[in-house]
Amino acid sequence: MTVEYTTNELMAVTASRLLRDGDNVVVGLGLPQIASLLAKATHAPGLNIVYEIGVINPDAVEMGVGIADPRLWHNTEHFTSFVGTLGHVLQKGLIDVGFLGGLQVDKYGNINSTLVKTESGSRHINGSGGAADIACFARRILVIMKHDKRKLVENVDFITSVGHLRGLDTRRKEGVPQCEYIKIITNLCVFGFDEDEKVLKIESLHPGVAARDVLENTGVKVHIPDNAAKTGEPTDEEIYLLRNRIDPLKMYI
Amino acid sequence: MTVEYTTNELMAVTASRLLRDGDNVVVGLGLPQIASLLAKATHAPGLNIVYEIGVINPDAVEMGVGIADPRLWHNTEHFTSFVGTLGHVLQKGLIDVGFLGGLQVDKYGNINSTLVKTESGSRHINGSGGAADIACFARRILVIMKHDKRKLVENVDFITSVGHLRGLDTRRKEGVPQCEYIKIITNLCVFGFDEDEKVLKIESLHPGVAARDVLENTGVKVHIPDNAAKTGEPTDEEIYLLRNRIDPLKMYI
Amino acid sequence: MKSKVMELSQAVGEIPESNAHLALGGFAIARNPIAFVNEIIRQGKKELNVYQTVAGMDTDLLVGAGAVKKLAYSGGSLDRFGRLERINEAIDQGRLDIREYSGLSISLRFLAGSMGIPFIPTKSLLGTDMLRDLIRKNDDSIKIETSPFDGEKYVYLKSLQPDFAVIHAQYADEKGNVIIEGPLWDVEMAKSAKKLYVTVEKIVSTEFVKRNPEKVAIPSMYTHAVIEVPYGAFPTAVYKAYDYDKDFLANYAKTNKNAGEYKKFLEEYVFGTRNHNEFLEKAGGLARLNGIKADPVFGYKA
Amino acid sequence: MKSKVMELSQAVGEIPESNAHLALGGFAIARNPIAFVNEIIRQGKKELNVYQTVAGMDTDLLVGAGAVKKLAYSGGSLDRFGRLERINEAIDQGRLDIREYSGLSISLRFLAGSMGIPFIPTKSLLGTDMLRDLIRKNDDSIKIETSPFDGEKYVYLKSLQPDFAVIHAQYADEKGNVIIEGPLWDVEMAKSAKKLYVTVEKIVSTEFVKRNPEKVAIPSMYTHAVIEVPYGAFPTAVYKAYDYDKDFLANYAKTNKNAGEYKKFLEEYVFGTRNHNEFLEKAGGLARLNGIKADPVFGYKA
Repeated sequence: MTVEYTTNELMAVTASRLLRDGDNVVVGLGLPQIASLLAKATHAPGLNIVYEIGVINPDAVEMGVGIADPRLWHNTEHFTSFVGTLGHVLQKGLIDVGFLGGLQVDKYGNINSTLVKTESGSRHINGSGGAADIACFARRILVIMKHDKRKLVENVDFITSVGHLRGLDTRRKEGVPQCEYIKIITNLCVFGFDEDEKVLKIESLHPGVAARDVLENTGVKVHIPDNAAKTGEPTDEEIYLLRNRIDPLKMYI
Repeated sequence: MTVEYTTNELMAVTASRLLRDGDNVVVGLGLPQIASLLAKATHAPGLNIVYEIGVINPDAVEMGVGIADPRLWHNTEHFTSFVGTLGHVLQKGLIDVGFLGGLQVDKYGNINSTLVKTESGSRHINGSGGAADIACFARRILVIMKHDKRKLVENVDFITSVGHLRGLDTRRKEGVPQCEYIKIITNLCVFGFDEDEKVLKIESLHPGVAARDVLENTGVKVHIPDNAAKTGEPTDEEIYLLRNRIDPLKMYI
Repeated sequence: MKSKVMELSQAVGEIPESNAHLALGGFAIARNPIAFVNEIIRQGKKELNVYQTVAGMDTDLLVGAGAVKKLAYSGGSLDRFGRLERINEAIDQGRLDIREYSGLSISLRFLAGSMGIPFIPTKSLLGTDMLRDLIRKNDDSIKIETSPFDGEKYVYLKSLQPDFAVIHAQYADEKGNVIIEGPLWDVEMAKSAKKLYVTVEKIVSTEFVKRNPEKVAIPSMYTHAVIEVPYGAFPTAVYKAYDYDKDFLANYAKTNKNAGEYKKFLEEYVFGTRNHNEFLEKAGGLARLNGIKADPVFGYKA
Repeated sequence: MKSKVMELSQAVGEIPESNAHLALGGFAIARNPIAFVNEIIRQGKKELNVYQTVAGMDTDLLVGAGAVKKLAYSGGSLDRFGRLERINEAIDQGRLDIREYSGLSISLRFLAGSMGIPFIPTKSLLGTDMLRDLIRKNDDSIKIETSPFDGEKYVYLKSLQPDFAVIHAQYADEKGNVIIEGPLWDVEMAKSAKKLYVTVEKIVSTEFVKRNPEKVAIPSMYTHAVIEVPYGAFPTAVYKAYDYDKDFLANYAKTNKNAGEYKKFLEEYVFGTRNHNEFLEKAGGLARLNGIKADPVFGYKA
């Protein structure tokens, strides 16, 4: 790596490398989309990208402001309905990777994208959309979020999307289909979940990030060993593609 | 009526007049299709014709050999699936009239299109296709069939399509949705069903047909009052349309 | 043949003054039936029960106007322009009987309704707080059951057939065959209703329909009324017709944060106009609309 | 990118020698996967469990060849050409484990399979002798239950996800996006399978697919293999490509009435040819095929 890169670029690259050729992914706008397009332009040309609104494998030439933005639908392979994407493709188990974001994530990987509790009550934000369903049915879950003490918490205020629920095998016991893994990519590190207890654990620290940075910004107790792995750095090619082909207007990177 | 007409023409006209403008009908090939096209060309221009294979409101210019014949699909308004026609339009209750035929019909209007019993066992014929479903969900059922002692029987050998089941309110008790009526149009007469007991009764005799003709050719005991109504005769216009516009090659009339 | 064409005011007039069950077809900033919703507000309908997969400006307007008693949906937004703050505030203040689903689970309720079946079993919602809340509210759309086939736990979702559904589409013919360009998120919802109202950019001939049977998303038998309202989704986007109006949306997203500002918006744009054309004039008229015209290749303002 | 393109013999080779669960896409005389079925017979697959909404020549051939152990379907025919007498005779003689449904009920089993849900409740089948027979055979796809919502009696139909499904279509790209012209009776079936094989008249570019997104009936993720077999449905019809061959069908409908005649047909046309091109040559080759070419306006031989 010879050029400088931004944290968003690193996050996009990290997510991109977790995608495999032939994967079917459900994405939303922003870094998930950027990561998917980068994977498609590099090691995963056969990636299938699904937008829950009913669009499969478009070739957008402009970034949009959300999945309801027609910019995202250009040159698509297939138009279908919400039931067609989430009720058929996803629910049948054909989605390998689901990207999610959220207001809060807890130590079991449960996600809240609905409301936050305040002293005076609660404040409703956006609601689930397809997020709960993606968390339920996708085989691998990638959460992309800003690292913040108030966002990475012991227990989310509201479970919009089920992660490992209360750890151990509580997810299975609740009747929720099993997933292969959940990973959280923040601006400081990558988290995974402990094999047995299903609680948050560090997978890798981003280059230049100290264990202390993570501990201070995480609202959950997490153990970071001295020999914690380092997140791989972007290659020149990845950065070139991000800046020149995928997000030239730098809307998300 | 000044011109002569065939029995098939009379049957087509009789069925046609039972269709109302705006009705949604599920039809198969032959007289049902002819009757529907005649209704559309006369008093029911807003008739919607559904073929279970997934075709809605085509304008065929040639008769076909079955609903799988592309001749029937020409200039259609909508292509859908078998689930789209029978699972959505029909099952939601949007079909006003279902046309059916069959090997046998019994005194409760149950239809057998699957097998006939013989001395040596049974002989399998065609099976149900969508017929059972049409009988289940359509509001009005029109059965078109040849009048024959062995075809109009006490009890069918096999209930493919439920009529009034065992009469009275047995259909409802079995959980089958209620229909408004079932009528049977043969080459001799029109049958309906008794309001309470739901057994076969004469509605009208075709012109020139004597009560005896019906009694001798019906395998069910049926009362024919002396003042039995007469089936209305075709008009010149109806015959003209049938012969010149609807079935000019006389494939079915 | 009976034409299904209606005037907008007449169509909205068919909705009872109070307590109607109404499903809406907008999704964030795309194909929101804005003209229809504004007319509902003008005609002063009250105590609406609204159903929607992913809400947009349409339902935010209705809730803000105080027309909605109960809302069943899976959330929504104005995409990056902002949030549905009239809805959010009504929820926070307990003024709305809110029933939250995941996007799939409420869509499956529409699907069951469109098929005339009593319910659909799914794993969707299991373990979520949406499910806990629905159960806590004794919502009758939900049962937790064990499938008699695999012995697994499922949510049985009750079929939903709203009295009325409203979508905005590109085209329909007088018979009610609806052509939709682009994604079809709202099709099951549209087909689930007892009466489907479709506002369209243009009423087309059945000949045009027959030239494009693959684009007919809803065949005529589902449609109760077709209403021609050009720019009927403004300021949201109609693929291949016009783009969303980003300035109008950005302004709305500022306005809807504050009850007072929203009220002024409503007075000016909805109560201050007698119909959708006046609404469009107020918004800037032809000059503004020409500025968002879709490029024929891209389907948005390229 | 991994291409899903396969040779026919290789694709059929993936099906186990015995006891495979296979759904077929033909409907009477339209889009029967004849090339695929003939190759199954040539490769000597046995004890097949076949699932189909409305059967055509495809399944009649397979049953006649003694390859089928169990058949779940709703009946079928060769339309006015005749009946599926190989199937009928096998049923009459008790040589086939037959499970008869109505067309809708077996389609709903495919729909549930395509959606990954455990079952679908329906009124379809109630009161019929198909239902009585399925219950008598302890068929595990059927339960009579009372809906917990409306207290009414329903048939719960178990989801069906056959190991393999085979359909014939006009076009697909190498990724497996399938374009179907005309009615789409087989789409839920195709999407229900664990592995979907699509034989097509022509493999097309993804650019072509993107020019016709509304004609994509099955997006690529459902498709396991794409096999180019021009005239792969002969003698049945492929809308906009070629008509059914009425002489061939009329002759088959005579042949299949008699076990001996059918055997001769099989020896000559299936075992006597090594592949589909040889089958087509045997049937009359180019001259015959030119005679059934579809008119571009009508989609059949006008």
